[in-house]
Amino acid sequence: MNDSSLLFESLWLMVIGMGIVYGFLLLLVGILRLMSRVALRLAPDEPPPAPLAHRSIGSGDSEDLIAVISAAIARYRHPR
Amino acid sequence: MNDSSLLFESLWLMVIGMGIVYGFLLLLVGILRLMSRVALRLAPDEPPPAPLAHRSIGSGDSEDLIAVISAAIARYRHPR
Amino acid sequence: MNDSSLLFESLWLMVIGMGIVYGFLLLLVGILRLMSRVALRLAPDEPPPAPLAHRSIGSGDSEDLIAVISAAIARYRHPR
Amino acid sequence: MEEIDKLWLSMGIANMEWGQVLMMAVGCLLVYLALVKKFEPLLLVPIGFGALLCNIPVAGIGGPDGMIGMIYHAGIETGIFPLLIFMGVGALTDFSALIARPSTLLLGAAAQFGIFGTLIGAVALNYLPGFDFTMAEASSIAIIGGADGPTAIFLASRLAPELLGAIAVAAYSYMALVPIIQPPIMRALTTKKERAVVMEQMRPVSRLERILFPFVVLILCALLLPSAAPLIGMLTFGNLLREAGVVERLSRAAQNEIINVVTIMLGLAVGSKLSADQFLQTETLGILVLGALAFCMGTAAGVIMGKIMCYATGGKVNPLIGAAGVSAVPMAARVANKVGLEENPHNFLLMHAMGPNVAGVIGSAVAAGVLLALVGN
Amino acid sequence: MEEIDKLWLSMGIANMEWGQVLMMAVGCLLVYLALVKKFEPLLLVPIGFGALLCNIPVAGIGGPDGMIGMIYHAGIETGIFPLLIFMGVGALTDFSALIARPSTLLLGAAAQFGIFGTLIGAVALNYLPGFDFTMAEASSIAIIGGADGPTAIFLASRLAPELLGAIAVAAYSYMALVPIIQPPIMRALTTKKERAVVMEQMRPVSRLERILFPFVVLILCALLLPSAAPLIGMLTFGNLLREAGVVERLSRAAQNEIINVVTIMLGLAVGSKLSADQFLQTETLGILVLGALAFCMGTAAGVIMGKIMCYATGGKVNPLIGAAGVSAVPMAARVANKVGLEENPHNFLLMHAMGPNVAGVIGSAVAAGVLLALVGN
Amino acid sequence: MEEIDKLWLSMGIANMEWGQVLMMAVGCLLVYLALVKKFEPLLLVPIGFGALLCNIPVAGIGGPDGMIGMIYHAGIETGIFPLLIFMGVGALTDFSALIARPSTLLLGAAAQFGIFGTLIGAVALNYLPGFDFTMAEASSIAIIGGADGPTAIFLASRLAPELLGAIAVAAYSYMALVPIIQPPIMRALTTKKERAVVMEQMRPVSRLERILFPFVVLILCALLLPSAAPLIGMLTFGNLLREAGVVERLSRAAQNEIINVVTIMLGLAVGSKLSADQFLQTETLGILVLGALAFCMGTAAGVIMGKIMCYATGGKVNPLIGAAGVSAVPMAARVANKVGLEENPHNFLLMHAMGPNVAGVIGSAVAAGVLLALVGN
Ligand code: NA
Ligand code: NA
Ligand code: NA
Repeated sequence: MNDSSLLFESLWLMVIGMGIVYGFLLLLVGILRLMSRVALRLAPDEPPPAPLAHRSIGSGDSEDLIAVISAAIARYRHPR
Repeated sequence: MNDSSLLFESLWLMVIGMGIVYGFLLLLVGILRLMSRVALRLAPDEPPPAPLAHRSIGSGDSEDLIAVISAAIARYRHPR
Repeated sequence: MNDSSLLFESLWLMVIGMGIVYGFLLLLVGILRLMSRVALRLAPDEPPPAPLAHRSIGSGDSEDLIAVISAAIARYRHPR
Repeated sequence: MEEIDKLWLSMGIANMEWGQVLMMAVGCLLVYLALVKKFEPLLLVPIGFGALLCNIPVAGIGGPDGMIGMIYHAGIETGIFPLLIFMGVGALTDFSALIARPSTLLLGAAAQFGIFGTLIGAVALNYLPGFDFTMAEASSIAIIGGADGPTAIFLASRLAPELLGAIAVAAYSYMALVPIIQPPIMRALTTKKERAVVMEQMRPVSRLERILFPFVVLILCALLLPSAAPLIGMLTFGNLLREAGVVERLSRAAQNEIINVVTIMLGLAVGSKLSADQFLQTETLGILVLGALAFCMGTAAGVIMGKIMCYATGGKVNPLIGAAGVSAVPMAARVANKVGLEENPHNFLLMHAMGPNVAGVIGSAVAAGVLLALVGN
Repeated sequence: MEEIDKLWLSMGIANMEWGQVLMMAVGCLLVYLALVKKFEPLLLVPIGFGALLCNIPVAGIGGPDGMIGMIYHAGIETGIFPLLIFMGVGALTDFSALIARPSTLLLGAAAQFGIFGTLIGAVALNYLPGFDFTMAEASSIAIIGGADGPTAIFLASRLAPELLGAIAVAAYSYMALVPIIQPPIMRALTTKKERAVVMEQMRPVSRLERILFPFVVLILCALLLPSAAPLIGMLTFGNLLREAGVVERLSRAAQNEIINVVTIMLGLAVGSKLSADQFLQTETLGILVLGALAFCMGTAAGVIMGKIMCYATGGKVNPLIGAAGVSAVPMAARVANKVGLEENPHNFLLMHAMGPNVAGVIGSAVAAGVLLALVGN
Repeated sequence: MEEIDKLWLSMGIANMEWGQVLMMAVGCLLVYLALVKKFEPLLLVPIGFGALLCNIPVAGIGGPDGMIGMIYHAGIETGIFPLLIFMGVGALTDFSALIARPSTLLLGAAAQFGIFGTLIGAVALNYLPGFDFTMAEASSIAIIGGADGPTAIFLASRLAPELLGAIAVAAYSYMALVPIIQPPIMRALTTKKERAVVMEQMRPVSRLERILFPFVVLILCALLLPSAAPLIGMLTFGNLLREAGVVERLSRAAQNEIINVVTIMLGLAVGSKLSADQFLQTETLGILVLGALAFCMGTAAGVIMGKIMCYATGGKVNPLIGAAGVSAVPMAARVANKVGLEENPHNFLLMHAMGPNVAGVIGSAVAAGVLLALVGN
């Protein structure tokens, strides 16, 4: 590859590259805004450690675990 | 190996396995009792750090080391 | 190699070896004395952290870096 | 335009497979359980995140040239990581309660019924369609009943690496569920009077006994069951560093630096085994069910052995401490204490339950040694 | 006498080459810059001393059987060291400022012009005699503009290991020179009024947001740009350990033990690439010049993007914080703060500049992913 | 019943060899010496326990697939562990006393007679039946006289790995015995008046000198004796981290995390060389006797050099500090101090003895370099 085709390719890379960087980060801006909105709805008053600090293992957790994983396996093995 | 011979083998493994686990730990119970009796005789008053804390290198240690290792080598090379 | 030539060689090794050890460390004595003299001239009053603690990046550092490395590259590529 | 094509082909969405999406969800679920439900977070956070990372398409982070794949190869295939964690466990564990009352070892022995009973269960599952466990696989599943993470990972990495992910997840999940699984079984198998038994205070244990203990255990293991020697050896080595008193630097390194760093690496590496191919199989459901069974059987066997000892000693042993024989240190001992307090709010069983609890660690390692000796090639 | 001959031939002075002497001097210069000028001492002390060690004749410390050569092979060729450092960076970084004001990500995006502009510059240099960069080499040089050491080392070790030494030295040197390189550019491109803009206080960020953040970033990366997933993955994993709150032990290990030990090893190993053959080339001068250019372009692009955002928001954004988009955490944010204080001694921009600053880390990793996907084999 | 057979054949007692029992006893003896007699416990506890583990039959913990065997392969065969420990030693050592009075280097030089004298002794032993040391083996044995563990392990792993176990055990045992071996020799060779010499206070050493010191030593080593460069290089690198003042994180990592973790691994790995085949040989007795001889000769040579310097300086040097030239830091310096105090209870020689003490470390590394250059392939 000679120098000028390299130069052309590097210009092209810049266009694509900055496009992806901007595209990626713009998308991230949007998703982060969404995330914050959802998070504030889920934990509105924000007593920060509250939903996590007190050990609240309901008696159904064990079944939950199996139920969720079973569903995942079922979908995987019979995707349609 | 078909399923029922596997099942038989696993029953057999349980018998042997639990046998060894119990045997091992029963033996350990006995040896630990013996150990405690010996330890309490060796260090009866138990001023815990005493036998270990004060640096008591007798002048014969160097010879001790060689004597003990020599004996081991001798036994190894001429076992009978 | 038989035992006596080994013995001769080990005597020889001792002469050379101790010669190098002494030579090396004697040289080091001299160089360390020189180093101390130079160091005390460079930092005579020895307010120990002074020459190093205050961040003194002159504006020419970047050019310094390139200048010094350029000189090194030049010498390497055209040694004479 | 060729670049655009190349770029599109390098994107995740162009290569994402259905199973990868599901496994990334499983990874997130594990982190969720760890953070919100406090399921063994030290292990399940790295395992879950490792699963997330290793199921990213194209990147190949868990593959032979990826970082986590290389960590798996160096640390788990060799067995080094679980052994280093066992060293740390030894350095963190005080065996005094066991030395003061060696008979509690029998409670730790009984709880290993959880392992061997599950072995039969796993083999029996083969009668169902979709299950076809070999003896090595059944043994690896059974070790979940040991309620001891490093032992389970060590054994599974030797006998059935393809099941390692599911086994590790089941082992740590059920260890976290011990406060839910055990109490009903304990209450069902004991009478009110048995649960109220107050045990007499333990004698103090001398420093010399604590120093001799690792040697006694290791030498017995060397004589009888050398296949358990790597596990027992590192456990007792860590414990000797702890009790020696003159190697504080090394003891601290084993308890902190080494165990923390290795836990991160081990977790990520175990996560790399949570791939759709290996995890999203009917077998995994079997493993999860059998794992629960294993904990129940181990608990029941421990409590029953506790009842036998209670009877044999004329009521000096509270059968509840038998449940602590499954290991799951120190959770199971705390559960025994809590159930005991329900009956008599002044009866603290914690220290008494620590004996069977640490005995369970030794018992599981012994059981692992038996399986390695008889089932391993 | 044969011994004397053997001895003489084993001496350094009998084998010393001209280039080795120069490279030992370069090693000493790097340590000097690190100690006296405080140029990123944590990296440049080991790099400089590594160069000194690896250029000692005969000893072969950097060779395939030498200690540092083996460390290079195990840690840099595999990419593990920069990834572990990135995990530590994640565990040390608070992304709150970015979560509170996601739009600052655009400043981090703009600053990546430094990377792609430098790519064109490197290719353009090929018109001069003595330069013959391939696309892979030009990309590795361009990543200096990311102002992020581990990213630069990770990319260079993959695309152009022969340039790794010069690239790492340039990256860390210019990161240290950020307080000198940036202010003139920032002042030239902004008006007095723009520099005096006072930004409004940021909202507090909830714990849930901080925990979700790593997942959001990683999953987006997995979907769109899996080639960046190793870097982004370890960064977000470290950050999750930090924010989880339940894995303090692991978070501390990532922030201290792992990052400190790996920094020593990584520095020594990078130093081993400072050999005369590879470093004392005209290309190195090109790399140094391009590196300076990269920082200038990144800074300028960030500031210009800041001006655009200032205009778009009706003057709510101080354009100076755009300069922090080049990363060089936390140096560049401090520079933005300092230049802002010159205009208005009560206007503290530090927290506002942290957003683009950490956004720059993500932006550079994304850019590295693009280069890996398009230029890598 | 086949299982029972398989089980019996997997038991330790069915496979235990006579030599393994003896070596397990030797391992216990080493731990006993470490714990009760306080013989260098940081090394002898892991070495002794490693010997115990590696002599367990069947388990193969020290074999090529065993954990400790793999650690040996990765850390000792490569030389990395002793070098990392040397880095830690450098980070822990204050060379001020040596910089203030460089002439004490000559005391460190003289003490290396212990190495070369022992070399002759080892070769002379070949005249006895049962001994047949090659030059490489004799050199490895001789290095015990350097009284420096990592140097001895580094050299032995290169020249005579089959003797490594015995050499490491002898080196650390005699280092622990320094308080017993040295005083009689010191008293026999000095007059009452010499032992009472009060030395003048040392000048303070500037920070610049302490920073330049590692470079001076390393560059001299690079010019003259590159075969010693790995050892001297890591020692001076560690010392630079210590004195730099701007890399506290790295200095702490070298002084704590790295040295502690590596000490555990190195000890276990050295222990794996304590096998019956390699240790229970007549040669081992020779090594133990020669090791004692080496320490005696080194001490004597150091004291005699001290007398010469005392005479040359008109009585300004107390010859007792010459004994500290054997290294065994800081034990030998404390011994010199103690013997001095016996004569004059107000004459504290400790700081004065630190100069020759650390000089001995450099001297031994130089001597190791000579042996590697002339005897190594
Ligand atoms: Na257990
Ligand atoms: Na950046
Ligand atoms: Na020495």
